[in-house]
Amino acid sequence: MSMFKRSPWMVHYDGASCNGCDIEVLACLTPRYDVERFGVINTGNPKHADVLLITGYINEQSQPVVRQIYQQMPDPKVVIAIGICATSGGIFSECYNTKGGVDSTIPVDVYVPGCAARPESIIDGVVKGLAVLETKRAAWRIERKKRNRVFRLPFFKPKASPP
Amino acid sequence: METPQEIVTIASSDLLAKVQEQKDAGHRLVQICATTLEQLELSYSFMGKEGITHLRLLLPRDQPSLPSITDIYFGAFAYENEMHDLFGIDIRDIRVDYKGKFYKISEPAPFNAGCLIPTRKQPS
Amino acid sequence: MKMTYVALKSLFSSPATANYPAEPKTYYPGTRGHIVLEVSTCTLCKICEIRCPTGAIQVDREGKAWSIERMKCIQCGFCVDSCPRKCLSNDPQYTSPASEKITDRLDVPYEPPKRKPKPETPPA
Amino acid sequence: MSNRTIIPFGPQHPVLPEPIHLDLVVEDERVIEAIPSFGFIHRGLERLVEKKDFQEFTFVAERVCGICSFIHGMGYCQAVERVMGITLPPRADYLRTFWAELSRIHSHLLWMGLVADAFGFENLFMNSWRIRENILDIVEETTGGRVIFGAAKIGGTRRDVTNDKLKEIGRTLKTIEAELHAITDVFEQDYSVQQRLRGIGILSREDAFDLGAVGPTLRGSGEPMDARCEGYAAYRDIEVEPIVESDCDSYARCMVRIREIYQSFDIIRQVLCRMPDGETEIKVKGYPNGEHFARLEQPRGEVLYYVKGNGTKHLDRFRVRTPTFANIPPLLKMLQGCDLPDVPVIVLTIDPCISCAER
Repeated sequence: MSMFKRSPWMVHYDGASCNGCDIEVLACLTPRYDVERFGVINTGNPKHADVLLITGYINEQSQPVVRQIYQQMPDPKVVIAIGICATSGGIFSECYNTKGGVDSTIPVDVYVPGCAARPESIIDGVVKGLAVLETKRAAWRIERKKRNRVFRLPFFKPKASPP
Repeated sequence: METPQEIVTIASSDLLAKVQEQKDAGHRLVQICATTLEQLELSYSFMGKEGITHLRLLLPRDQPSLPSITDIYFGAFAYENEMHDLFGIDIRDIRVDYKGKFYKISEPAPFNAGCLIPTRKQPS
Repeated sequence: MKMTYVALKSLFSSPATANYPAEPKTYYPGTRGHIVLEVSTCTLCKICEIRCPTGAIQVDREGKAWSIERMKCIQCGFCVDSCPRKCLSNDPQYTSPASEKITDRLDVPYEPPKRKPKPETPPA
Repeated sequence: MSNRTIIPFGPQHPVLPEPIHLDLVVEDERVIEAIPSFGFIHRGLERLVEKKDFQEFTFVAERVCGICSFIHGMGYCQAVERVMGITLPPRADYLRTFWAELSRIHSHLLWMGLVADAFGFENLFMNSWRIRENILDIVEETTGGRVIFGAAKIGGTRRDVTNDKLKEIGRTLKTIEAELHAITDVFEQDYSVQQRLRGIGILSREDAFDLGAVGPTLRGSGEPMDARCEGYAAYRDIEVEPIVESDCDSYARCMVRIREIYQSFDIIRQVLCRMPDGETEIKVKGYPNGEHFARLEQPRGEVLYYVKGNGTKHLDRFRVRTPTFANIPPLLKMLQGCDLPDVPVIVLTIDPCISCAER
């Protein structure tokens, strides 16, 4: 059952929504859908997580919270917006307290449609998100190598030059 | 059997006395609700064994103000803070007063100031 | 101790887990997955556009096209219920996740019936 | 020497499924006072009546909450139907009752799982949710949605279920009920469950009544009050006895919910037996003009819908007083004087649904 190369850990944030998608994300962890068989762990700590799952839209109150969670997550990271509210605001897009979908605050990599998003669709979304994570990771590795080369040069310099 | 409901119209000045009457009769507070019309229409609902009584009172939309009933019914603080935040009703002496921080929303009094209801089109 | 019985029972019964991505899920015929348009019977009457609670459906009469924003549709099926020609239906398969917001645009070959030219009234 | 500290609890907390924030004033390990704060998921959907017409608004009403969505939709429709003077065909009433009770079972199973998780009984959590999936299968088969049923509409129901299917569902429910006994026996008899729940979060009968508690929170304190006795939908033919426990603690509230699951199975059985034939919807003409307060019993307690129409297709006011909102003052009462480690369990025993409360 090796669907993924690594075990992605995810952090879940519930924005403003009806909770339906929130419950479905939780249902993904329970026996019928059991995403833990792929090594997916729902962690509470953003610093441990590779994937950020957001259900529900963003409002004034949750905007700084979401931004903070996103900044706390280590690179490379993937954001998955689950449900119609998270992608576009859905039926609540005309409410006075709505800022819009998750993409109004942070960049989103995968949109999972559905009201409420079905567990199968959430699993599909996570699979898709991990493909994005893999490409991001490759790009990030090249970036890091470049950065390390620049960083190490002055360190080796005194050794090379004779006193 | 369906509980009978009745709506009693009262003046906003004798609110506390009427609420105290309900408390003495052993009724419980069910809800407080406001509606934006030409004026603000408030309904205080109380339930006893005989049925539900809705005390109905009217307030002006401009700078509405009311005394708090939290001294009589402590559970009313949630409704009163809600009315303060959504309708901009200034409620005096709430026991647990959030001072407008109950719902942290982007616009003040969204149900009162920008409400479209009175300008709505009538059916042709 | 009571839990031991439950734990032992699950040890010897078949797994409760659906082997989802490996085995495709079969849906019930009535499941609301995504909206499908039968292009041949659509008359571009715009009723679905008016009824859609989220404004996901756009009907373009000039360009002869019907389009739906998949990432706005909440699968309520109100358009299906209100379509006068019954050309909309619910398909059990959900829209698959994507990296951008998909809009499906379908060309509708409907020709509006030509109005009969008014019979010229002979000048009196 | 005692020391007063304020501990912020939530909105993101490992045991809390939903964003509620509590400021706990603690003295050593004892909670003196708790002050909740909201606003994380306030949507202001009551004001959407300005933009959606009264028939479209059913879909908004269903999305007040994703757990008891059907009863929200049904309650809104019921209030509008009363304003417009519509009498439903009997089959629609019975189908609505059937779905309402299914949603009660799934909500209570969900809650059982969450509370088991809160006191650290992972196995029980998983097993409750495993059984819940079987209920959701029935829901999906009959309505087409898993959590948002989308089956209620003004003037009836949007779908019909064939009588053969209903018979089959009756048989499936019987096996689910037998399976459920193994789980609820654990709640009733297991030593560790009792240790974690007994004598915690005491809410006396007087306090519960005065502070306006509703649902299992009220009935767990010995007050027999159940809005289903109002006799809406099919409850006018079906006798509903309010389930009451008199211990006033977390365990009593837990037992009320467990006994309500079996009561719901019983009601569904009666509904299936008596299901009348005929139409499931009637045509709605005109616009609502007038006002009505409708009371319904949700899994979390009594919910109150207020609808005021003005004769146009847009309503003047839609207001929903959700059970969690009414249960917040009693929750504060329960938290006073409890130990800090008990806070998550006590918060969960009112079955908080914050998206309901904030709307």
